[in-house]
Amino acid sequence: MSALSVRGLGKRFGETTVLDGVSFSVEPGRVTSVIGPSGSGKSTLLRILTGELDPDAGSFEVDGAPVRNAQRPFAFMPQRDALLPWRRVLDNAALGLEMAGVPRRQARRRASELFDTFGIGGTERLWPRQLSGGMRQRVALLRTVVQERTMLLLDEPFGALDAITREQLQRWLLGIWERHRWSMLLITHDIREAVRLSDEVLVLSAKPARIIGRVRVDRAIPRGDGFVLDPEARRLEHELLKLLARAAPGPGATMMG
Amino acid sequence: MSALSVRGLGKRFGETTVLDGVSFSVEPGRVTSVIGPSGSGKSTLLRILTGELDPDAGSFEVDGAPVRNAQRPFAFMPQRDALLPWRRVLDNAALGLEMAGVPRRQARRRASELFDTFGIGGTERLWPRQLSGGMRQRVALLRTVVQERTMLLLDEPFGALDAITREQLQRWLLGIWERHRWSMLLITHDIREAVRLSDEVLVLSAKPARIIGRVRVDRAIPRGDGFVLDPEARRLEHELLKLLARAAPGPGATMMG
Amino acid sequence: APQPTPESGRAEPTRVTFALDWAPNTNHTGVYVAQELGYFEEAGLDVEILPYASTPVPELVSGGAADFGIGGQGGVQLGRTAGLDIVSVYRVTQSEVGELVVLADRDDIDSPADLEGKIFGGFGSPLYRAMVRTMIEHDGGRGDFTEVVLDTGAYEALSSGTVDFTLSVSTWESIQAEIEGRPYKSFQYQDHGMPDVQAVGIISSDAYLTAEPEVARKFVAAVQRGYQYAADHPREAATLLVDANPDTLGGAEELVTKSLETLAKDGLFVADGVVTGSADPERWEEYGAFLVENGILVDESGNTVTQAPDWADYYTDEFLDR
Amino acid sequence: MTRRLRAHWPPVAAAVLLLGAWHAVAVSGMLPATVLPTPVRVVEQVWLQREALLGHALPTLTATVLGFALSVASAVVIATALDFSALLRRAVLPLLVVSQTLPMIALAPLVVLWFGFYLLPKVLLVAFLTFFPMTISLLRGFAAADPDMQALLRSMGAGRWGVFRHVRAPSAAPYFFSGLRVSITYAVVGAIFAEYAGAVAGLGVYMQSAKNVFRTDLVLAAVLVSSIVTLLLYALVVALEHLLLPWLRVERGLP
Amino acid sequence: MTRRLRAHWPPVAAAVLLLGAWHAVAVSGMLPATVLPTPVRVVEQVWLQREALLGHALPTLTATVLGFALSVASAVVIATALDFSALLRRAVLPLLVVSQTLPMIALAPLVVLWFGFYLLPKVLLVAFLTFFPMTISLLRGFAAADPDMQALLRSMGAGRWGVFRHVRAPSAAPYFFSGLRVSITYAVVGAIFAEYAGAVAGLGVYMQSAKNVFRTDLVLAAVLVSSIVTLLLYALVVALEHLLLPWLRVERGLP
Ligand SMILES: Nc1ncnc2c1ncn2[C@@H]1O[C@H](COP(=O)(O)OP(=O)(O)OP(=O)(O)O)[C@@H](O)[C@H]1O
Ligand SMILES: Nc1ncnc2c1ncn2[C@@H]1O[C@H](COP(=O)(O)OP(=O)(O)OP(=O)(O)O)[C@@H](O)[C@H]1O
Ligand SMILES: O=C([O-])O
Ligand SMILES: [Mg+2]
Ligand SMILES: [Mg+2]
Repeated sequence: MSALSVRGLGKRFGETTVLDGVSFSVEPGRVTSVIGPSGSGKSTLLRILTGELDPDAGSFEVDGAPVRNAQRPFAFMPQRDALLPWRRVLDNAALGLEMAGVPRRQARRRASELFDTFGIGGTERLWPRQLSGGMRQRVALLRTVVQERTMLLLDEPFGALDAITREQLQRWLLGIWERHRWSMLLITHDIREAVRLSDEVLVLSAKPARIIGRVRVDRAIPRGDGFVLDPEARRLEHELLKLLARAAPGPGATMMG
Repeated sequence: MSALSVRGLGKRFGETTVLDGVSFSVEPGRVTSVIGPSGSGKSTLLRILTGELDPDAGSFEVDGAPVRNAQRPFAFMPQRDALLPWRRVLDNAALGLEMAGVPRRQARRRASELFDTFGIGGTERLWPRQLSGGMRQRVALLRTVVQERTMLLLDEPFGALDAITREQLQRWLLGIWERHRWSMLLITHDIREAVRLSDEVLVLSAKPARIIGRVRVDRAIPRGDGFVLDPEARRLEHELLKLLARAAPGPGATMMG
Repeated sequence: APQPTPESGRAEPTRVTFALDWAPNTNHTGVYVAQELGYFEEAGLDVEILPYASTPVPELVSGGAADFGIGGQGGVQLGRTAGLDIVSVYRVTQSEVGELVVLADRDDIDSPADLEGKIFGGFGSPLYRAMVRTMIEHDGGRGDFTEVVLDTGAYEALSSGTVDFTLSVSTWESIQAEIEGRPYKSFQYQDHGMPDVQAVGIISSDAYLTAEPEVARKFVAAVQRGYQYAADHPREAATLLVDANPDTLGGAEELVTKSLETLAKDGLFVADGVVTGSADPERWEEYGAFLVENGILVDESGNTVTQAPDWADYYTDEFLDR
Repeated sequence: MTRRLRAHWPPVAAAVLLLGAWHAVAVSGMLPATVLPTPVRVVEQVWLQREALLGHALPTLTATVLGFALSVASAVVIATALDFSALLRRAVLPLLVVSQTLPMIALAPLVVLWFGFYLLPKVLLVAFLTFFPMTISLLRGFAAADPDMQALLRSMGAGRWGVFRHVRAPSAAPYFFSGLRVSITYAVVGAIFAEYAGAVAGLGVYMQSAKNVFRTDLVLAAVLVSSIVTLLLYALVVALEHLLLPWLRVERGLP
Repeated sequence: MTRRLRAHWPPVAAAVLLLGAWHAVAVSGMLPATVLPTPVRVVEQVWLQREALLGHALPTLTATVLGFALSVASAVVIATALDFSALLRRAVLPLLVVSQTLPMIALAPLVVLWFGFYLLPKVLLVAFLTFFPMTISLLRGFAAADPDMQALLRSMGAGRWGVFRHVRAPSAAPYFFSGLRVSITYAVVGAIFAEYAGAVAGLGVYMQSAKNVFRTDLVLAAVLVSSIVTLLLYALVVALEHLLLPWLRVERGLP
């Protein structure tokens, strides 16, 4: 039984079809990444899974059953961080736990334990507006993973981070995945990141988005220190880049202006 | 005479020192990139240059003279896109031109000519909230470059883009730079991007930020098709990565969780 | 409901509420005198004087929010016909106290006929409109004029010349105008075709009077004593009235005294040959006829009344001390 | 059920419920008919007195509309001026607050004395009684503008006026319309109030006359007319907002 | 100049200017002293009548504070209920608008008939006259909530109440306070208005009595007292906002 199985999802906004029959599944304890051109419908896909949007076609099941609202077992990290301006950074980070019924004190304590790991120690009492873009993103990620849900939906979790911080957080995520074996659906625009973190990478085409490629990544590939030099990983990256180039919309040709 | 010369800039927020004596200059028609750990003060630096923040120490000159407000010759792209929700996408893209006194019709026409190049053709009449994250970023970039100012200040212009779109826009930017020879100050968290687009790359340390490294990038290095395979470019990337690792703040060691 | 009052007066006094029609003024003197000199207390009554409310007193009394209240003849005739449960139990003034006034220096106005086409600083009442029209017609005019509804601002409007005439209480505003050295020129309604009226009075409701005839008798008698005292001792009564209302009347001693002297001597509080506070059936008939003729009266269902009701139902002397 | 019907039944149902309750109280005998007539009777009177009511509604409507136009204009001008100068704001805002604390019931007669009985004092009073919610809302809305957007505009060489026009003013729009809804609701009441203080015609004059002869049914007939007028004006404001701020629905994730 | 002085001189200067103008008109003879006394005389009277004024100010203040508390509570409850149910909103909002269109000057008498002369009718009238700006502001503020944040909360398993509490309500806070500023300004005026309709004590009663004996100076003395009371309450609201919404200043890029 899949942790998540999506069948024939379709979504239109007015005249524009954004998703056009997207089907895939995420096996329990596995990581699936979605890459695709900007504007293809990746975030829309997640917004359907979280119940924010209703699909125009298709359906999906979690652990083999359709979900009812308020019962979704996801922890979701939106692309724009959606930090609440009226909560201090620590309270933002603890929000998911609080919503899950964890008492406030305890939620804050659990969230605060991760602040140093995420490189944002010392910002607990600041307001979100006082953080840099990358710091906001890290708070949003922290808020998501600290919930310890069995399935994570992450929309470009490392998009605003420098290479070093990104590397550190990727490794941290790999480590925590090793321990908890959460299922994950990860949206990213970084091919290398997709390969490194996933068991499977899906490639979406440009709008209207269909899945135009699936690449399995063997768990045997080293994800830690050896990753950058692994030839199989490089091969997969190259394959994905080609798929992505095919996925891209037309006007690229006119771009050399 | 430098296009921009910054001397000993310092900035504090309350107790925290963010910038601590930052000095550098951008030569006319040259591109300088700034990389550094997330939260080090890169955006703060730009916010001082645009006059949004006042520095606590130091000063800067443009074309050899101190600037007075409202006279800055910059076109600025902020990290969070700052699209105006009450303007349609096209009107957002034309905003900078309008502010510079270009008649509305003409401003819209000039902006609209770039929409296809930026891969956002067809979104002109949408509202910003109807765009994807990467599309918003492209509108913000378009809004900036269409102004054709002699100096561009770009805060992570490609952060939310997929590999292909990013590649396309980088090439487009290189092309337009070839033609106009604008001066540019570019903030990025992508080391490869920094090397590819710049004449010089500055590395900021973690907060309190100082410049802990400068790397010159020879114009002889191919920036187009040959770039990915150029060994000198790879060497510079490696050097920058090492500098960045040194710049990173402490807690990285505890991150392997 | 009020407690029956034991004759001894030692037990709890009976509570009675009395509603004023306006801020305390000399029309209310008898009630305050009765209060200050202990007439109510002697009668075993604990009277609470309710201040002016924008709610018309007839509605307060009819609705049971007050047991008694100030209410003149015209109001009773209009209100009871319209279905309000009110009845006149005491007449404070035996005749009209209102008058039509213009500024004394208006040489162009010598009689109500000269008011033709002029501006009336009015109160939004069809009764007053009919009155003004009657006066102008009586003096040979057509009765055309413009009414501006000004309510309390009418006197300022008159003195600043923005209206040409208004209606004034001869024992209050007119005296104030004199004190301020800008006296009015006045026209008495009765001199210009209007029937006389017992302008100020006290009302209660059939419901209350049926339930508490004894309390009513004591209350009306005490009030009657109060007004009699005021008629006999206007200066002392003035002092009592001011003392009872230091916040509002303190500083207006001259106005109050002059007003009370007028009310005492001009046959207003008391008149020769009649029991103080009694009703004058003739005035009720004549004024009632005027109301019917001018189509001012409406019945409970809002239809204009064309046939005069039996006015004797509208007032009673039953509670007076004869 | 047609869509139109579906959209309209809740307010209609609520209104019917309320009228039913009113009717029940009116016929219960708790209050005499002179104090509380039945709704049927009131509607009847609106029809019977339609000419008089129309004749009195027109001056009230004129005063309302002119006064409100003046009010909106003043609110915009004042709030803009105060937004531009912190000094002015500190100096004038307390005075504006004080101005709203003046009990008009005591001062309205003076206004009438100064400006006569016709249109002018009514217009002024309506403007005076309604400009405040809009001014406060506008000031709050200006202040709610995103600092990032303002910084962007300044970086483009926009002066204070440019920033105001392109960021602060649009940011204030939703606030402004919330003030507008409150104000338009007060405008008709304000005009009627002004008529109580001094007027030759208008619903306020009509109410006062009716009240003086204990015709509560006519008072309520005039109240009914004034309510309908206000509701129409309110609906106009809502429609205007829809028309002028198309982006707001998108911002809020509405279809 | 000390900082405190610098912060306070603009309103003081403006007030002085205004008082100067008033004085000039008063002594010019344009209006008789009975219609417009000098400010000095009014202040003098405030001092001379301080006991009476205090005695009348207390009931007014009590009615204001209680009525306003009721008003805030009703506004919050009503707006919350309407936010939760679109059906209710469509049904009830027009009625609320209608309720505000009822000219209280015509209906206040009923309130006195039903609730008597003491505290209750005043409290009810104050609440009735002031709850509307807050209700409208709250509704607008709820609607202004960011859809992304709401979606996030829902994704966390928050129900409608959780989303309301953690996103919609805080989003409405700045709107609410703008409604609050308007409402508190109307509260004292509302209490005085209620006293005109019927009360045993209060500044409204005092004004009416003073007017009856042609003492404009005393009327204005009472007006002055009521203005000061309102200003203090307004300042309290501003301070409260500062205290309760610390994040707002940060959001707006203020130090
Ligand atoms: N208004 C403020 N108050 C307090 N601290 C602030 C404020 N604005 C920024 N900071 C702090 O200044 C530091 C630098 O922020 P800045 O946005 O310049 O970082 P950055 O280098 O651009 O990071 P990123 O790569 O994540 O965008 C951060 O630690 C941030 O918390
Ligand atoms: N409310 C809306 N109305 C109309 N179009 C919309 C709306 N929301 C999204 N879209 C469109 O749907 C498409 C997909 O958007 P989505 O955010 O899913 O893209 P994405 O794949 O996440 O892109 P990115 O990588 O840039 O984040 C875009 O073309 C966008 O313009
Ligand atoms: O102030 C009024 O409600 O008329
Ligand atoms: Mg996206
Ligand atoms: Mg930054």
